Amino acid sequence: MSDITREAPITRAAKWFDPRSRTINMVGFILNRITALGLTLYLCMHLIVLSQLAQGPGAFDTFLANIHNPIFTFLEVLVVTAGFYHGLNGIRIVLISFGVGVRYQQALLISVLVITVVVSAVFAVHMFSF
Amino acid sequence: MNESLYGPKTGEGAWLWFIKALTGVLVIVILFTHFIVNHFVAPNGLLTYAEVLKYYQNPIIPIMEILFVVFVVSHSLIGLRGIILDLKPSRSLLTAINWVFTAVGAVAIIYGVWLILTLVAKGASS
Amino acid sequence: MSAIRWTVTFQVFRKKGEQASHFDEFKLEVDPDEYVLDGVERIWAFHDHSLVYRHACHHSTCGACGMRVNGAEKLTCITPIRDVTQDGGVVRVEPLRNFTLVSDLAVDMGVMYKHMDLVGQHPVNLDTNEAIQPEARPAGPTVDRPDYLRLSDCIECGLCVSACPITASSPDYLGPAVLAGAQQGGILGDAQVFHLVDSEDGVWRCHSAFECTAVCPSFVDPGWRIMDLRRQVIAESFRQLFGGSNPKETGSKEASK
Amino acid sequence: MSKPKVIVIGAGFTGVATAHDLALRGFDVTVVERGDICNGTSGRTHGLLHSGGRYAVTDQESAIECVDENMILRKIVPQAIEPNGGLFVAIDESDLAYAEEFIEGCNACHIPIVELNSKQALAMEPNINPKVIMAFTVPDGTFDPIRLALAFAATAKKNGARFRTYTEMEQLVIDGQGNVKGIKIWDRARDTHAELDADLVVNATGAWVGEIAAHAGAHVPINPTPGVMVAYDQRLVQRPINRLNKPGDGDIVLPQRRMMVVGTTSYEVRNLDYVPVIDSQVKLMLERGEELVPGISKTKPRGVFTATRPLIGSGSSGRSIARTFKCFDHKETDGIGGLITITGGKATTLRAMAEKTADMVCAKLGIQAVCITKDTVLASYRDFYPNN
Repeated sequence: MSDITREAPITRAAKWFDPRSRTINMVGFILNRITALGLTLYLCMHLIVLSQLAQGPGAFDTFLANIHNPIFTFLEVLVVTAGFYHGLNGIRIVLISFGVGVRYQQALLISVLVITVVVSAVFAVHMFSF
Repeated sequence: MNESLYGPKTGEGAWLWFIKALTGVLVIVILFTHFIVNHFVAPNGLLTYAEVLKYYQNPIIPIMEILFVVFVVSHSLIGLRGIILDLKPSRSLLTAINWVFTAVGAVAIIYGVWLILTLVAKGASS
Repeated sequence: MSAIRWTVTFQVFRKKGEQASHFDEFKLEVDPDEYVLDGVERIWAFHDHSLVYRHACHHSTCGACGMRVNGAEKLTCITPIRDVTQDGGVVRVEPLRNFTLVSDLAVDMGVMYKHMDLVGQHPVNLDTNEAIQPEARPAGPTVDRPDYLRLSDCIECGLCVSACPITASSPDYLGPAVLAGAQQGGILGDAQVFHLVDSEDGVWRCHSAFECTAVCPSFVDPGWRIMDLRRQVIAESFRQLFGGSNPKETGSKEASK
Repeated sequence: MSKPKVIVIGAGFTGVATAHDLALRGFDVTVVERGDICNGTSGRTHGLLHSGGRYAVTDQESAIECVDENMILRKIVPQAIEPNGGLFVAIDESDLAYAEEFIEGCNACHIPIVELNSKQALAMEPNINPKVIMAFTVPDGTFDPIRLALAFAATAKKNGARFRTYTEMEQLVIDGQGNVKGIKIWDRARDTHAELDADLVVNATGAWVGEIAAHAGAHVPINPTPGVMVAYDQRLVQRPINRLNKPGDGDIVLPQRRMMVVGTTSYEVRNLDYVPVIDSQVKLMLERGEELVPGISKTKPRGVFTATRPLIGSGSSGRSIARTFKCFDHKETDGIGGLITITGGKATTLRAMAEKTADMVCAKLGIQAVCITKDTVLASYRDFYPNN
């Protein structure tokens, strides 16, 4: 196993995101990891942005006006989708870690994916129709 | 021989994972409650600063928000540390990460709580 | 077996000593029902006698011939060529990942073996310890008292270790095979094994990609076993938190080595 | 004071067991193997730990060897053995007629047997042919081929033996008097060549002994006889099921982990390095196996493979050749010093083969050392790797 430690961390990390020749379960893991990183990034940005709230009405209302465009709406849909997937998949992992439905984990994962797609589609339609 | 074979392992064991799972579930619960409460407290959304301040006057909101900040920050930092662990950091790097993450977590939580309390105070005075 | 013949190109990973690695191509005429290992063996016998690959039993009981075939981990002795390519197609054969490469297609799985001993996985078990999942049990009636010994289902082929995305980045992770072995051997009777399983490189390193279970040729289902270990560890941790005693501090696993 | 150097060519059952015995007796042992452990015939055995019952009538010398060694292996390498016993079942009248000879043979060879009626046999193994008339239990077992060999190799390594795997013998080094002084090797993993000198070279290459010995101009009467085996994906029986009759094609069904292996046939080949599977023999396996365990046709074949037995003797057909082993001192047979050959035998008798070979090595090199392999419990097979 010493071969691996000689590789750079980035090379090793890249292997997490390689779904070639793998099953849908691997896709579940990849999405979980991507959404985890994405949501953490969002959390950082969110905390920074909200500091505007403390500065008073002017700055915040300007900010709200600024983000009212399709790009930000799209990003918002993305965040909700990511959050939804990460949450549902998290529930699945907690369940199987406590021994509930391990044999049906793949069916659970597919359900998670389907529900995420449906919910985010509905949410996107809702957001863009305003 | 692989040094990891008999190398020291941190004794964190189940608890850190358990906290991550627990905070993850609690975040979901709070988000869910958030949507329900929002539906009653602010049915038309929060579109201006004044509305946000007013929103924070309902005592459920700041309590919920503070808990949310605590859980979400813990969950994401434990998770991020887990991802770094998957890359086999050296013992010393891991120790550094533990301290940095604890500090970052504490600062983020204090900042979040301060922000929420500021909004509550501003709303009460206006 | 059939009278059909396919022409298939084998792309074989090659590496000798410190030389750089490359792929060699061999065009073979094969029976599609032949196994991938038969193709590799023919390359060695008739085309290139320097090809290094590991194999022994040719019927999935020894676990020596695990390779990556077109990217996916396969036990090549039971993988028909028909399943991995078509007439005129390519069979790309590479060694397993996450192990030390010996040469060409052979890897050294010594570390996994050592870990197996460390968690006390017994090569021979009472049948009752085997095949906990009912659907993984062989069909047909069995005797009432299954008190016979049988060799463990796990053939220690290393496919799961190669397929796991976490062993790919963190060589310290005990890995699916070893954790499955620990689950089978039991963790509650031995504090040393318990702490190993409940460590940063134990069950908590798993992120439920279930690739181990997908590639396991022996229906060991390491993914399920890791999840079962988590359940046991959490239950035991809570039991101890509320005043239960520690698992026995025995040296038996050490002594048996 | 330096230890006498012995090179063992081949890391199959004979080679690893010989290395183990020689290492215990204090030799400097190097094993040279062109593949990994159990790369040839040894790996591909069906894994029957013989009770000797199979040869109790036709080949009593082998039968006695088998039953003795069976009991020893159970003690020294339990890690690789399913010690569940076995059954000899009589399905038709000709089987029944064989029973008397069988009982006599087993008694003569001290093989403990118990007679069962059809009901008892079916209670023990519900999936065997319900037409079973009578059956005998024997102390058969199954073993895991590679782990059996690895346990010997690991123990040898602990006692100082070196294993050069993926290293092919290219040539025997022969001095002016025509005696073997060492070997030239090709390390296939690193693609390097080297020469090893030795006080004695042991040719333990099973079916390949003839090819190796020919390098020195020596002759071994070897008759490589491949057989086809088929592994099916269900374990319907828990112990080896033999047909109560003279050894023949497809007359044994035995469990291997989650599977069953049906064996075996017997034919002849020219090229030992690649022995093709013969379709008609696979069909025969299924038909014959079905007579013993009728559920087989409902299971799926999982692996089809051939293994080449190293039978001693030439001219006669495979089935009639005795299964005993033989050690050849080429000084006596061909006037070539420094080379001995061990071949023949069964997997079950690997330890005894090694003992006899090591005895010959001691005699030739003038060393006084007794064999203690009978009482030496082997190390974990997992200790063999990493092997450099």
